[in-house]
Amino acid sequence: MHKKDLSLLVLILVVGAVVAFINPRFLLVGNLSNTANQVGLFGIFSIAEAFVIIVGGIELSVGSVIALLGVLFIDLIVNRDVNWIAAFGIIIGGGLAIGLVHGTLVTKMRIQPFVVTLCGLLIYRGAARYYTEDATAGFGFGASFPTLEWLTAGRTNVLGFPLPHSVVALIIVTAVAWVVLHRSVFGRYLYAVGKNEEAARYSGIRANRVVISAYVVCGGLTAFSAILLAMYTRSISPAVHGSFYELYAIAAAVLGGCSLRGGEGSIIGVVLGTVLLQVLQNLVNLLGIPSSLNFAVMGTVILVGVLADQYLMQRSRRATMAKGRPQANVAAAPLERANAK
Amino acid sequence: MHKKDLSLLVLILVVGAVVAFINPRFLLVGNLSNTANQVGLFGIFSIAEAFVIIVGGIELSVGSVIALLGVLFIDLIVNRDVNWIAAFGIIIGGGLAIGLVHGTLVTKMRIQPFVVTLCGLLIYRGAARYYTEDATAGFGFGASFPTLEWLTAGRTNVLGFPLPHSVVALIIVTAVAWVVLHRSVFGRYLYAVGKNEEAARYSGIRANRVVISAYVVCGGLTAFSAILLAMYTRSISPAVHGSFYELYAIAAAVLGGCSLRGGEGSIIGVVLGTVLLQVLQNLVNLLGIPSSLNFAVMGTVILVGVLADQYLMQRSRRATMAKGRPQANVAAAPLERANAK
Amino acid sequence: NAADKKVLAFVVNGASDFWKIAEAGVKKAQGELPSYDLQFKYPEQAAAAVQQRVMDDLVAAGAAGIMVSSVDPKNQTAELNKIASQTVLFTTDSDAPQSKRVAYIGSSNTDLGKEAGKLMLKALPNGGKCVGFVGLPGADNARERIEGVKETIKGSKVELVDVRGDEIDQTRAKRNVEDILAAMPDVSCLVGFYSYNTPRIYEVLKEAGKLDKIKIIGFDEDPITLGGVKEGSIVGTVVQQPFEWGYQGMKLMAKYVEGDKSGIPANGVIIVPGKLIDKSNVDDFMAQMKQMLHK
Amino acid sequence: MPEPFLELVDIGKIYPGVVALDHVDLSVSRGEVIALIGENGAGKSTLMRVLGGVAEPSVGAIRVDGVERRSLTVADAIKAGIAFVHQELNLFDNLDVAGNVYIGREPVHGGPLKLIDRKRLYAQVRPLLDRLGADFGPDALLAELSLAQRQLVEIIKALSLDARLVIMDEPTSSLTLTETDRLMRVIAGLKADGVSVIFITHRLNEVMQCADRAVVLRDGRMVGALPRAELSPAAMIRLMIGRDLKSLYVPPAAPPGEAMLDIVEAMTDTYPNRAVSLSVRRGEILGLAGLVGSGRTELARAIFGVDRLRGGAIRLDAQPIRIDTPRAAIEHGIYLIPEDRKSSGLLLDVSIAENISLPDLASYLRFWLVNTARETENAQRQRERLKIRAPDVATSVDSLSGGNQQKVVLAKWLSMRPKVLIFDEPTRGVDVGAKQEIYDMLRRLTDAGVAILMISSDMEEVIGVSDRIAVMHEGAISGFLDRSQFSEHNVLQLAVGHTV
Ligand SMILES: Nc1ncnc2c1ncn2[C@@H]1O[C@H](COP(=O)(O)OP(=O)(O)OP(=O)(O)O)[C@@H](O)[C@H]1O
Ligand SMILES: Nc1ncnc2c1ncn2[C@@H]1O[C@H](COP(=O)(O)OP(=O)(O)OP(=O)(O)O)[C@@H](O)[C@H]1O
Ligand SMILES: [Mg+2]
Ligand SMILES: [Mg+2]
Repeated sequence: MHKKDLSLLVLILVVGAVVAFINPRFLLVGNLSNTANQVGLFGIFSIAEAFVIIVGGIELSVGSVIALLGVLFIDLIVNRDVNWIAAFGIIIGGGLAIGLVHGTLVTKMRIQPFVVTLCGLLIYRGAARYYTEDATAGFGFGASFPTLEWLTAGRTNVLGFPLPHSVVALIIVTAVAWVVLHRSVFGRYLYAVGKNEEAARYSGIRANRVVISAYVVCGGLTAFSAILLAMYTRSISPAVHGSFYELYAIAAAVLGGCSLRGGEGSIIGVVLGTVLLQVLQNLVNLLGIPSSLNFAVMGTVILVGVLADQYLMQRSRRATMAKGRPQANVAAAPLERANAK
Repeated sequence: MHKKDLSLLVLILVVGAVVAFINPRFLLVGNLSNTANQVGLFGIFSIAEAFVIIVGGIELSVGSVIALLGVLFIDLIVNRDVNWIAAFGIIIGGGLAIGLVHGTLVTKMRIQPFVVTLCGLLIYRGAARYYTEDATAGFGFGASFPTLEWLTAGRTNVLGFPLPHSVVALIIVTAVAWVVLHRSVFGRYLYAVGKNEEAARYSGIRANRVVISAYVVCGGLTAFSAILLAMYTRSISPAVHGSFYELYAIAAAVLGGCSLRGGEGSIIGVVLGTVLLQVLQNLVNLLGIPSSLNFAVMGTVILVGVLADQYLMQRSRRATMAKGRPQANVAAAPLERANAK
Repeated sequence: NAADKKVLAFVVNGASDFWKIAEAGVKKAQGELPSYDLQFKYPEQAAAAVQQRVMDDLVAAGAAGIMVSSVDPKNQTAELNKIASQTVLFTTDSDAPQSKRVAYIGSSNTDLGKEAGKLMLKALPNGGKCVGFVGLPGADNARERIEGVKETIKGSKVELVDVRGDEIDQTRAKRNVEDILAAMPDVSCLVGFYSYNTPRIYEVLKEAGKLDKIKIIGFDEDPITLGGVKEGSIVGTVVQQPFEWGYQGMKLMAKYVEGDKSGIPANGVIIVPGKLIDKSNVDDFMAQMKQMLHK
Repeated sequence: MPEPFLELVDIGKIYPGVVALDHVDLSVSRGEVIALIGENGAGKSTLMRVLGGVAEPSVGAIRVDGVERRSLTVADAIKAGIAFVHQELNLFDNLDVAGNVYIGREPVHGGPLKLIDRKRLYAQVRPLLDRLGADFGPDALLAELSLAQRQLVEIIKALSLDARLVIMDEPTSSLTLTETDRLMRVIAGLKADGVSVIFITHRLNEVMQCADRAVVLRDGRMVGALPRAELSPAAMIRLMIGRDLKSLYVPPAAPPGEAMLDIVEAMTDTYPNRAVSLSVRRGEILGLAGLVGSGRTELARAIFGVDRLRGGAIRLDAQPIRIDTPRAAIEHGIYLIPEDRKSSGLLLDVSIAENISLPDLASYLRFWLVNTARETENAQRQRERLKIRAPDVATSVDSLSGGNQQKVVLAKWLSMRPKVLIFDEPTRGVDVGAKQEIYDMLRRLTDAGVAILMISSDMEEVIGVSDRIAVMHEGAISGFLDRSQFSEHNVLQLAVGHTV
């Protein structure tokens, strides 16, 4: 797993080096800061998605949830004069509730996660559009919530680098998620349920609860990123805002080593996957590639990267195999002795 | 499995009856024929998707392939004066080739199907847009290919019902796919590999070949439906044509009883899944529901249907369990005799 | 009883605020046409097939007239004719001149582009590099606007070096502006071709502190665009009058359905000209808008 | 002795960190029945996997009918007439029995579509089912069969091949005496037809019954072969583990106490109108015997909260308790060691240490986080105690031999403090030496006051280890036996529903 993260990092560095070579402006502080900001925004809901994927599910409604909650957030503070801290709480609460519903339908009603969240995708998008009557929700000209804006969309100068606060948020989320997934009991349970739910149940794990928690965590984090995204665009057309973001999230998670069969994946990998996707977006604009080729470039680089990784892995495996023989004999020796007694 | 198809059929009939009750124009021949036409168009690539899902994979590039091949098809016969039969052959060949590439990457290079076909989604869409420079490809006014048009987009009067030829195509595809999947050796292997690839390999099945074939079949069928769709819309904006269709396809397959874990699903179920999705679309328009709620209505009906099905299934299982008593004893009887000797 | 009323439908090409204004026009017309049921339809996707479906279903449901902003007028002709043969068909926003539609009511995107080109020339007397931003670069309205701009600035020292698309994803729209600032330090004007592009340009420049260095030219009447114009940081914006399309169009259609064809000119084309909004008339326009949307 | 038709020459197989096979030679003659025995992890399955074309040998050659090859593929092996019953079942849940038996070799109608000839398919499977006395038809869905029934399907699949050599890797590990007897007769029949059989088992009496020759592996090497004349359990054990074993039964230190776990009129899904009542006393091992499908596993699952009880009650220490999830059972101190380790016992691609700690993670906490050092340490202890053969406890369990995997399942629970332990086929696939260790451990547990319910299909084990035996027949208890009444005959009588 660690190895997989490393090869992703190498891919990112190679792509970055190539772009910097062709257009050195890639390395400008401003550009890096902008790209980092995007990574922050997209990374959080990619991590959210990873929780669900690790536990063997899938969450397709990410984009629609981002649209619905984003619209509601803006509506709350712009039109209903709700204090922004309260609005923040309400939106996160909404995200958690959505996760709870999804998790419950998946576990208690035994509906396939794909179906549950596909319906979510359809329903929340419709709700967002209906709620605003398809109109754009936005802050309007000159509307200003200085603290909120500074907190969510501001940047702080760190050693000359304007560090976007979305990145700070991502770092915190990543750190917590890393500890939870890779060091805590709950994380162990997530992986166990994702790998073999029946065996997990036999080991006394409340598998349903674990699955529901994963969806709840996902919902909460998605809500958080919905707020950040709303504050970034400052205006939301409910029909299109966030659409396809679930694909970004799943792609980042899968690039980061998650398997859609569950039970696999690392948080670092997911973050690196997000970074790769965003660097690729940046590349298209910086190299002046026609925007119609944006997606094609992304697809090609990912495919080539994955292929190269696979190729190198297979080669190195063969190499260690060849070398492994004498070692194996040595390693086996103590065992052999132990049994011969 | 049979039972599942049945409950889907019931759901469709219930929805249809409700719509017809509220707006009797639903039952007009013209409307039914239009809806049937949509079912024909969407059903074919949903069946294509089902092949891949049954073998344990997933195909996300359906929509992009439909855009790319559709653009190429129109370009071939409109701008390059290729005979339409030749163009037909070329496009189907292209679809098969795409399937072959996907299958090979999945099996030989061992890349997750999700990654392969996600890259496909991005690349083919980009290629279609680049090829046309983002311009709409279309037949233009007055361009006319009477035979081709009649064959692909025409309707034949059958007992007073204008039967769209897309439906005829779907019926043929369904019949062949049903025989292949449910009665032939190849179908057996698809289910076996989808359920337990390792065991299939131990049984001497060339699992890689089976998986590749599934992708090839999927590619070919998708190409076919790309042609039908191109002839239906007669114009293709490469940036949006067919987008999200993979979700429709997967949704139809999943509604029809396919499991994304592979090894399950019936062709009849997939077709019924498509019918349900299209009736729902029709419903929104006929009942004058705000179009912003279109998706929401679809999502809600699917969710309610699946929930009801699940609920009834659980109830009936409990009921048969109770009835099962005497049966179980009878079944055990020969054992008793055998052992008593 | 709503079911007995004749249905007139306005079918747009996708959801946007722009159509909200047209919807306001339709609502105003509804007030004056009590014997009709005026419906406003957003297809769930901006795709020809989806729109076609919506119209087929409307015909099936017995609509007496349909006014449509066709997603792809050039190639939808046959389908539009099919609709026209079953009900009264008007086009709006972008015309399908070869179809059997009764009338077109709307503006000419090429003309709008030309207006914007004039703004650019005025803003950059010494010439300069411009970059445009748009949702779908391939869509007809985008192409025509871009063409109009290019036609006007041809031969001058102002050039439009690139137009970046964003698939109507606002996050990417904003991102594109950020990236262009990074990639082209010498850019001197930015053009927002779709209504939401201009506000994103404005925000990025404001955050980067470059509002006074780089000129912004916009289309349409997003509140932030208008605010920017008022503030003086946006040179100007070219607006259409969708309210009139909806209002006049529906009334014309009702008349036509009743048999009164006097409102339709011989070639069937009714152009509602666009308006150029700059600092001088922005206040009036804003007041007008407010009035329209609140009726 | 007939001429050899198949020879393995100097076969070696190396996995990272493990020498699974070390220069093994084996020749198989026509009509010969070879028993392959050895401790867990000795390399028996690996050797057979080489022969079946599933694993590629690192060195050596395979000679079939005089043609020498470096390795075989599955297709080669099938073509050479080698049929394989794998140790871990390899069946398809989504097909029926006939589909499973003939997978890859379906009888077809002619024609390009190769349609399956279903009539012929079922007709071909039926006699095979009868031959082994299976109680299910060819159209039964595999998903509805119990583990033992699946094992029969796996055997039938191999028999259907008309093979020249049938390899059976622990085919009897979850069969009861009756099925085993039938299998022995089938093997005799194969032998008479000139078919060779290689038979892996840890039940030495089966070797005595059918083998012409016993080949013993130890640590990947062949340490000896016993011709039929020299076969005796003692001789085999000596070769396998290099020492003698004492007798199985160890009497309890003190007479059993009062009832600890009471099952009162429990009813399960398959036999909803039959009720089970039994009680397990503190400090005793209650053996639970019965035929395949008699409902023992279902009872265990219901007690443990995996399935719902359809009726009846459970009492622990005379207190009625409600168990609706395994979690609840565990909190009451009732543990279940399931029979199907692959699906319910293990996380296959996870390390030994993480598997062992899974049910008891809470006790490895330090500052809310899992203390991996303690985890490794405890796993290490368990590994030594149960002699789990693996390079280290970070090894993932899917690279372990079947018996060693079973030991990991046991280790999961033995490091906790149970009140009642339910073992479902605890020594399935475990070698004789390690079995002894496990039995000693069971006794130590009961002496410490634990009550043990031991479900077992191994007659020797039931009779040799239990303090008392309950026998199930079609979902109900058909009788109890005290030690004085223990005999194969009595157990069998009760198992088929007669009285003693
Ligand atoms: N895929 C693998 N990767 C690594 N090591 C393996 C693998 N398969 C088997 N081994 C090792 O090879 C050795 C021999 O295993 P094998 O399965 O042949 O034992 P066995 O004699 O069949 O034991 P049992 O009686 O427990 O089934 C064991 O130490 C095992 O850990
Ligand atoms: N997963 C399952 N689904 C449906 N039926 C099952 C399942 N598992 C077992 N059965 C059925 O339940 C009955 C009781 O099986 P159970 O496994 O409890 O018996 P057992 O006494 O443990 O025998 P063994 O494990 O040796 O087969 C059998 O007839 C079997 O067919
Ligand atoms: Mg083995
Ligand atoms: Mg059992």
